[in-house]
Amino acid sequence: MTTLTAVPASAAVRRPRIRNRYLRGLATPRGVIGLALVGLVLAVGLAAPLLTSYDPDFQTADALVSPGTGDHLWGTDEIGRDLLSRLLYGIRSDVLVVLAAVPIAALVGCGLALLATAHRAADVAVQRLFDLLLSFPGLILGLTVTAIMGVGRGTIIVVIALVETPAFGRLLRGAILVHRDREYAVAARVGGAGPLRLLTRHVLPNAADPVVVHVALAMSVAVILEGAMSFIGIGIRPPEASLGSTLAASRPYLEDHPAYALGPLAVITALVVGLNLIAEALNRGARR
Amino acid sequence: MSLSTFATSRRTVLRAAGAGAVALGLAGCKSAVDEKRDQAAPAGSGGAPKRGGTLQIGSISDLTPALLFTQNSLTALHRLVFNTLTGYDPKTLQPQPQLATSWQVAPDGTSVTFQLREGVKFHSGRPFTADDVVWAIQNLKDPKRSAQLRATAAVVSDVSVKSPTELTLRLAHPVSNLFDLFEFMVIADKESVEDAVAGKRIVGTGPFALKSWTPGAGLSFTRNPDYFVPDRPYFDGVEVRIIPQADALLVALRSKQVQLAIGLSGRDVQPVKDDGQFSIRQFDHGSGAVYVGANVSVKPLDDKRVRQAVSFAVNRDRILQQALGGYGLASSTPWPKSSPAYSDATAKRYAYDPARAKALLAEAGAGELSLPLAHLALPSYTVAAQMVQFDLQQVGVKTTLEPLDAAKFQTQLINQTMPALWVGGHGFAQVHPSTLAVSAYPFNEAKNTSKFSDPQYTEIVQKAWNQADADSAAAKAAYQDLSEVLLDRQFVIDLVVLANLYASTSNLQGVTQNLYADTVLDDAYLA
Amino acid sequence: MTGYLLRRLPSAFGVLLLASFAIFLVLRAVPGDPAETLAGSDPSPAAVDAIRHDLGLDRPLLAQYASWLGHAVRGDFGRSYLIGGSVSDLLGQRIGNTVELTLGALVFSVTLGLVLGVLGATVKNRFGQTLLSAFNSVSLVVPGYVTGFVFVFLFAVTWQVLPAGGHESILADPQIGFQYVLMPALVLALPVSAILSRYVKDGIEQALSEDYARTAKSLGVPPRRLLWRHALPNALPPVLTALGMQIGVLLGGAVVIEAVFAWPGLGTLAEQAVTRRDYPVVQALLLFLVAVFVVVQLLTDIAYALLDPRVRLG
Amino acid sequence: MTVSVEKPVAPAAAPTTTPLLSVRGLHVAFDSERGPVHAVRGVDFDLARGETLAIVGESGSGKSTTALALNRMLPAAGRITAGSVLLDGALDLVTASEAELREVRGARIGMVFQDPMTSLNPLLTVGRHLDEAMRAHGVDRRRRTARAAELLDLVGIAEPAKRLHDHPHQFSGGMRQRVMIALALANEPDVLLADEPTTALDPTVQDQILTLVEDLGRTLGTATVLITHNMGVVARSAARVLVLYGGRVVEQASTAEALGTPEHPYTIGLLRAVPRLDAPYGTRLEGIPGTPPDLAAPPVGCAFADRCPLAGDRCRTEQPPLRTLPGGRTVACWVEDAPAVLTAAGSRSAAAAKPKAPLAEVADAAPVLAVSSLGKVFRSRRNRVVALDDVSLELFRGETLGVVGESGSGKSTLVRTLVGVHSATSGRILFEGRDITRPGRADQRALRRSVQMVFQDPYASLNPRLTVGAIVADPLVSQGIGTPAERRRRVGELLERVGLDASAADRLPRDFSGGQRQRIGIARALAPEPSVLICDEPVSALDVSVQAQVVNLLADLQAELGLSMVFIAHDLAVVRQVSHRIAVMRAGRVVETGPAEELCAHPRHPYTQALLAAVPSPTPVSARAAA
Repeated sequence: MTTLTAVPASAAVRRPRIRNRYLRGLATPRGVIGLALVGLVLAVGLAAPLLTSYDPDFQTADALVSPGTGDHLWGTDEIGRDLLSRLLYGIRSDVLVVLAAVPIAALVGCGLALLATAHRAADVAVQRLFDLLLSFPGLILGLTVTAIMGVGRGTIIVVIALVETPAFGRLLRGAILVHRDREYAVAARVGGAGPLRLLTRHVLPNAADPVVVHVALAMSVAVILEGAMSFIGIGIRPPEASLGSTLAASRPYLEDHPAYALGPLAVITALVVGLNLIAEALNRGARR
Repeated sequence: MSLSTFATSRRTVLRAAGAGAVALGLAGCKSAVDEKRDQAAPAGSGGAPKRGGTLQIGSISDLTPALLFTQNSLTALHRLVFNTLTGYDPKTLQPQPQLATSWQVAPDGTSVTFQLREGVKFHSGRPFTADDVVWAIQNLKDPKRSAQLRATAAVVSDVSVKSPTELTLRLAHPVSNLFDLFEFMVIADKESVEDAVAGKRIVGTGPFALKSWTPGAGLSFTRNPDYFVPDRPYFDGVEVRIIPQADALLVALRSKQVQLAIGLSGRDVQPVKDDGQFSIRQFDHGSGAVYVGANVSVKPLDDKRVRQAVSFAVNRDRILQQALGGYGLASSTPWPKSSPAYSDATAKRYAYDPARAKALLAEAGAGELSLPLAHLALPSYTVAAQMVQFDLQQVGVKTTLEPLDAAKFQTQLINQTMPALWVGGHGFAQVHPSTLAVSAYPFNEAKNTSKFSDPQYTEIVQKAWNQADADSAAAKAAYQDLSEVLLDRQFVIDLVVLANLYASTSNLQGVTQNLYADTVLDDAYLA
Repeated sequence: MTGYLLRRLPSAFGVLLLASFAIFLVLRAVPGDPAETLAGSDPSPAAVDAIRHDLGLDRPLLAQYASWLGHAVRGDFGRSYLIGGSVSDLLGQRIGNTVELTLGALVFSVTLGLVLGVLGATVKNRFGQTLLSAFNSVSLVVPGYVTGFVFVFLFAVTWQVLPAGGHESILADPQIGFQYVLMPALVLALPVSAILSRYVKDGIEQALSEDYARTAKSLGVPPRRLLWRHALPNALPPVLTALGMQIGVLLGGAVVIEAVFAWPGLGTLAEQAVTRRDYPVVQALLLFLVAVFVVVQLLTDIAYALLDPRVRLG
Repeated sequence: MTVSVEKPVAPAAAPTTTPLLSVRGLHVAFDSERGPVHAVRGVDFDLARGETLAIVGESGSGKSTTALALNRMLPAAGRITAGSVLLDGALDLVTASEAELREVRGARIGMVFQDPMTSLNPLLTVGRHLDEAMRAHGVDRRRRTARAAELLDLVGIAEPAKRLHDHPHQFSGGMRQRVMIALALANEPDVLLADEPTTALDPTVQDQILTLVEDLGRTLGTATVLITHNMGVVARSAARVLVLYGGRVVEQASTAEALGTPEHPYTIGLLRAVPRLDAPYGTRLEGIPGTPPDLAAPPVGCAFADRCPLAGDRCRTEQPPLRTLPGGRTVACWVEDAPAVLTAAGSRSAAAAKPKAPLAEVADAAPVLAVSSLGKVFRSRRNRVVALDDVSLELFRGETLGVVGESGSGKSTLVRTLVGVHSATSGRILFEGRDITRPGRADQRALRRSVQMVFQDPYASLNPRLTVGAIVADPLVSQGIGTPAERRRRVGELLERVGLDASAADRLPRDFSGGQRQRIGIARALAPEPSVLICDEPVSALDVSVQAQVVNLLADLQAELGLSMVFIAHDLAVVRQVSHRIAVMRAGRVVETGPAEELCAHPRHPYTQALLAAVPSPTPVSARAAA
């Protein structure tokens, strides 16, 4: 072994400051702007009771007050409820829906993907199930589920979960199939790794990237879907405020009371743009 | 193309130039916008009624042929295509001749004889005869037709046709709302009636013949040249465009794509209320009322004091202003002002009084309540339900809203499975008061959603219904009793009597509606 | 190619059959009874029973399914409970309208997507890039009903150059029909065009970074030709896949856009049929959507094969 | 022909013509996250008409970048920071407009790239490609059609008229490279830039392509710049060589001089690292220790200083200029008599090398691994591929069995079947007498412990998410060997054993170079103390200097640990270097087996003979003729 002196790992290869690749992706301008937008929305949603003294459901005789006049900072809606409160509390209800639905979709979708990659027969069944779910446009699915379950948060969560489950499932299934045949996975098998260890230690950590990226995208889809469902009258159960239902209710007053619509529109835009930026940042981080 | 159209389109193009319409390639082309306007505008101008032109109507709801013989949601069909035997004068509620030229009611109220108009033809060319009336009555008795006035039609026990223009109906017992039936019962061409309920062909005797129906898109009518009223109608044709979204309908009106919008609520018409180009007609003989129903089998709603407390707790005026844009009548009785049963005193019986409501609740021993409140998942009902919820909360009654779609709402209504409280709408208060109690489901004395039954109520309803002369003092006293019992029991808590709104361009003249809110265009024209 | 298609067909039919059963069962799980809906506001149990019997709803579930399927394979989807006419006729007409709208939107979204995508891949200055990405974000995010409202307000109410809503068949009168379809199709197309443009941009950038693009450049192929003849065709297959997925989005979006523009299409029909339990219509409608999905997937595969000789000649 | 760089004096030795291409002071930098990477740092050379110049260097030497910079074909992140490239002494391609460049590209300078699989547009037919090439330079349609077929014929494609309508995927790799050449020559350019034109090809095909390039160059009078890392290719095809290292020219000479009497320590080292079929059997390869410099932070002094056995202080602080030696060759080195000093050192290390254990010692034992009539068929929905057909082999204790074959010969399928990644369709595998064709649980466990594998791709075979320590320990964890502490210690030992620092355990694979990664892969394979090591093309992705290190490491490990080894490669010279016996595979079958030296010296099967003939030797042609 005389010719082989220990070779130091090339000193010139500088190590990046942030080790986790997702965090590294988020630390780019894109990621920071995305996080800031989403963070801001979340923060005002969480701080709602501090930012407004009105109960979002409290009604007064002063309907459709314009912003800045009277006691209401952002005006009131058609039955005299404070629009700022409804906006801030609306964020809460949207966030609740998104935070419930997306993880459910991710878990179920990934679970089905694991099942599909484990067994050929299961694969066929799962694939057909995904096909079936994907073949219904989200809103039609929404109408049908609402007919069964009635209007309410649970329904929206189920609809979003149904829409997003096949997306997660397909992504993970595809990624697992690719990574399972990569040379490092073969190496792990030769090294004696059983199916479980192969999956958890080697394949999944590498196959998870598209799923992680899609979490952010799915959240933005969820926000948009909540709005669309509210538009056709199958949104959050009244009187609770949600961004979508406020936006839908504002339609007759777009002209005379633009602030009514502007609030939820701005927040939805901020959320969706922010989440898309985060997804892009994560994607770039993962690809590196 | 006439000279004036050319001028219009040129003006449009000039206006549009800044809007980039030229870039869209529209300049100089045929314009869909102008086309509609041209059709609508008969040549010339002046004060007298003008012949010709096509009226563009926008309607929220479409035709449901299976429900042709009920009070249909498409109100712009029945009085265009069909006629009835008689039609009420909305102010006096006195029947006026239509297909029947005169009639005699037997003094005991158990039979009525009609003389029918001669020379009336269906759009198909077949002459209208007494047999058509016989058939129409039989048709309404058929449970499959689900006619709201089936109970009244069923009272007709026997029909004898004396000649093609004369017939006599015999009744099982006197009914005060007999002429409601004749206002309601459209005379359809019996030969094509199966086609009619299948939506293929609808034939009547009315001022306009239905040319085509495209489900979801619209209906097209042409003038009936043989209409029995001379020189009527004025319009050459009517186009009904189905626009299910209220704001889309309003935009269609504002862009003058339609001259008449049907089905808008008071909330919806706010943007054009003060615009001189448009006018809003309010028909206060009503299209029904918004009410809170109470399921008396749910404790503590079995105690009428609790129900009365609910009634006192709700601020009817605020609902009228905020949920209905101020169009309608805040009232604790179901009656519109035109009804013989209406009185100011009863209408104002339950003035907004939260303190009284609390007192009543305390008296009934009902502490903090928490009840479900169902409602139709339609925008105006949702708003009304939220307001009811808020008002109830102020007197310590917490409610959870349960929005239901139309089918589920109907199922629960019929099967008496409504929760403790619900917000809904009912009709049939605009005609004879007894019709309400026998034909409007929430009030039905035999079986209603509230699961309310009371021998006294049954007796009062029967007494009101069995009046031979609807205008007699005895009848009026019976209506008063009916109001009182309803106000006392409060299983149906009326909030607001709705006004029917027609939003139109201000040059549309002569549009009316009958008591079932069917559009009447016999005398309508565009000035 | 033909063999490939023949192999795909059984699984396509399988999905359809599975879907038909699932749809049938799920609908029966929905609370609410069409007979009661039809019974009007003063129904007697007799009336409800009569209607129920008339509609055949009192028969066992499986028998109902079997007879429905038996008729469906012959193209007879029954009669609408509410509208009365044959579901096939009704749907045929509505499908025509929605297809008109969707195709219009498809044309817009593909055109816009291509133009914006190519611009995105070729415009290199910072301002242009920012402008493009801002436009894309806004198109992607702002809900169709808001864009729709703004468009209607500007073009129909303020300037009165386009009709606010409604539908005239583009086949009957292309010039007028086009004006009706213009706004709804554009509104429907915007978010989809934003997505497509991203795929086009990425695809072109990817293709331009491939070795074969380098080869073409080394041969002196001018940049314009490099872009259109060499890079773009290679960028298209993923765009096509995305487009296939977006067809569903377009159909779904149509539900909302049709409402905004009073467009008598499937969306409004779906809403009405579901809320009023018009089973034959809902069943046929949902089955149609599955069929669209299956066909679009097949078409995507075929187009893929046409675009890519490796698949075609494999 | 003389190239003098320090003082750009008038070309004294070749005054008759201006050079076709004259490159002066070329600097190229790439933008990266870590700042600019100086890939080319002052390259000068001239190219005369009709001349073949080879640019040689290992990965990262800047040879491909130089080629791409000549007609400004650099990718977006790259830019020329200084220098000039004069075409015909007139047009400076560095400052030329895009329009001027387009006129040059394809018409004056044609290019052939390394990977024929990706360099052709998959959507265009071959005819369309040729058409595009000529269309770009204004050839009219009729002539284009006629000439396209001529060109295919010229590069030796049968039935050219018919094949014009075929798409690239319908051609084999070699055929595609012919198409590439046809494309490059379509407009009869004066210069052909061939960037590793044969690297991705099998030896026999490589041979054909090189012959084609030579012939065409001769007949068309095209000057060729041949970029390659393969000294053998240089020897057979180029008249003159430019050796690049760290983005700089370190030596420039005629092929005969550069390969016969190299002057620069790097050139010397490179040549010593190349395995040769004509070297005496059992000679040890000499690698160059260390790794190439990081060009994001280029060394101040000589780029090779860190790896140079002769480097002095001056080498590390000052860049050596190109010195012109007698005969016109130039070298950039401070050490004047490098060859002499190095020869002394080289002989010392050669003497230190242990001779390979003779085969006879081990042959009498029963085979560790025996394969009989092994068959493997892959079935997809559309077709059925026979990957292995009746393969029978034996591996004895302590022996290295080399398996050679070109792509598609089934050698990778063979090893993957041996380690149980694929299951055999037919036949039997015996390990220490036990049938493990369809192993049970216990057999599987034993097999995992005793048979380990080293993979080809040092980048793909290491899990990018795990630290090196976790990767090496993975088989131990999987097989439940040792406690965490023991495993940690063992990982340290293993890393040092393969020539890495124990501290490497905490880093991620991406921190390491290809050679270092391959060492990590070997450490992982050694972790469970296997008795059999299967190496699937372990060095084919590595540079020559690194390849020698890894080959030596494997040979040493084999000898010291008494491993039985299967060594797979497509390079016969490398296989001969490490193997006791060699099996030659072709199309799923073993066509010949035999003791390594004998098989190379006296091949029986025609395929083996062809394979041997195709291996380019790094000995200058003149020297070969003399030998």
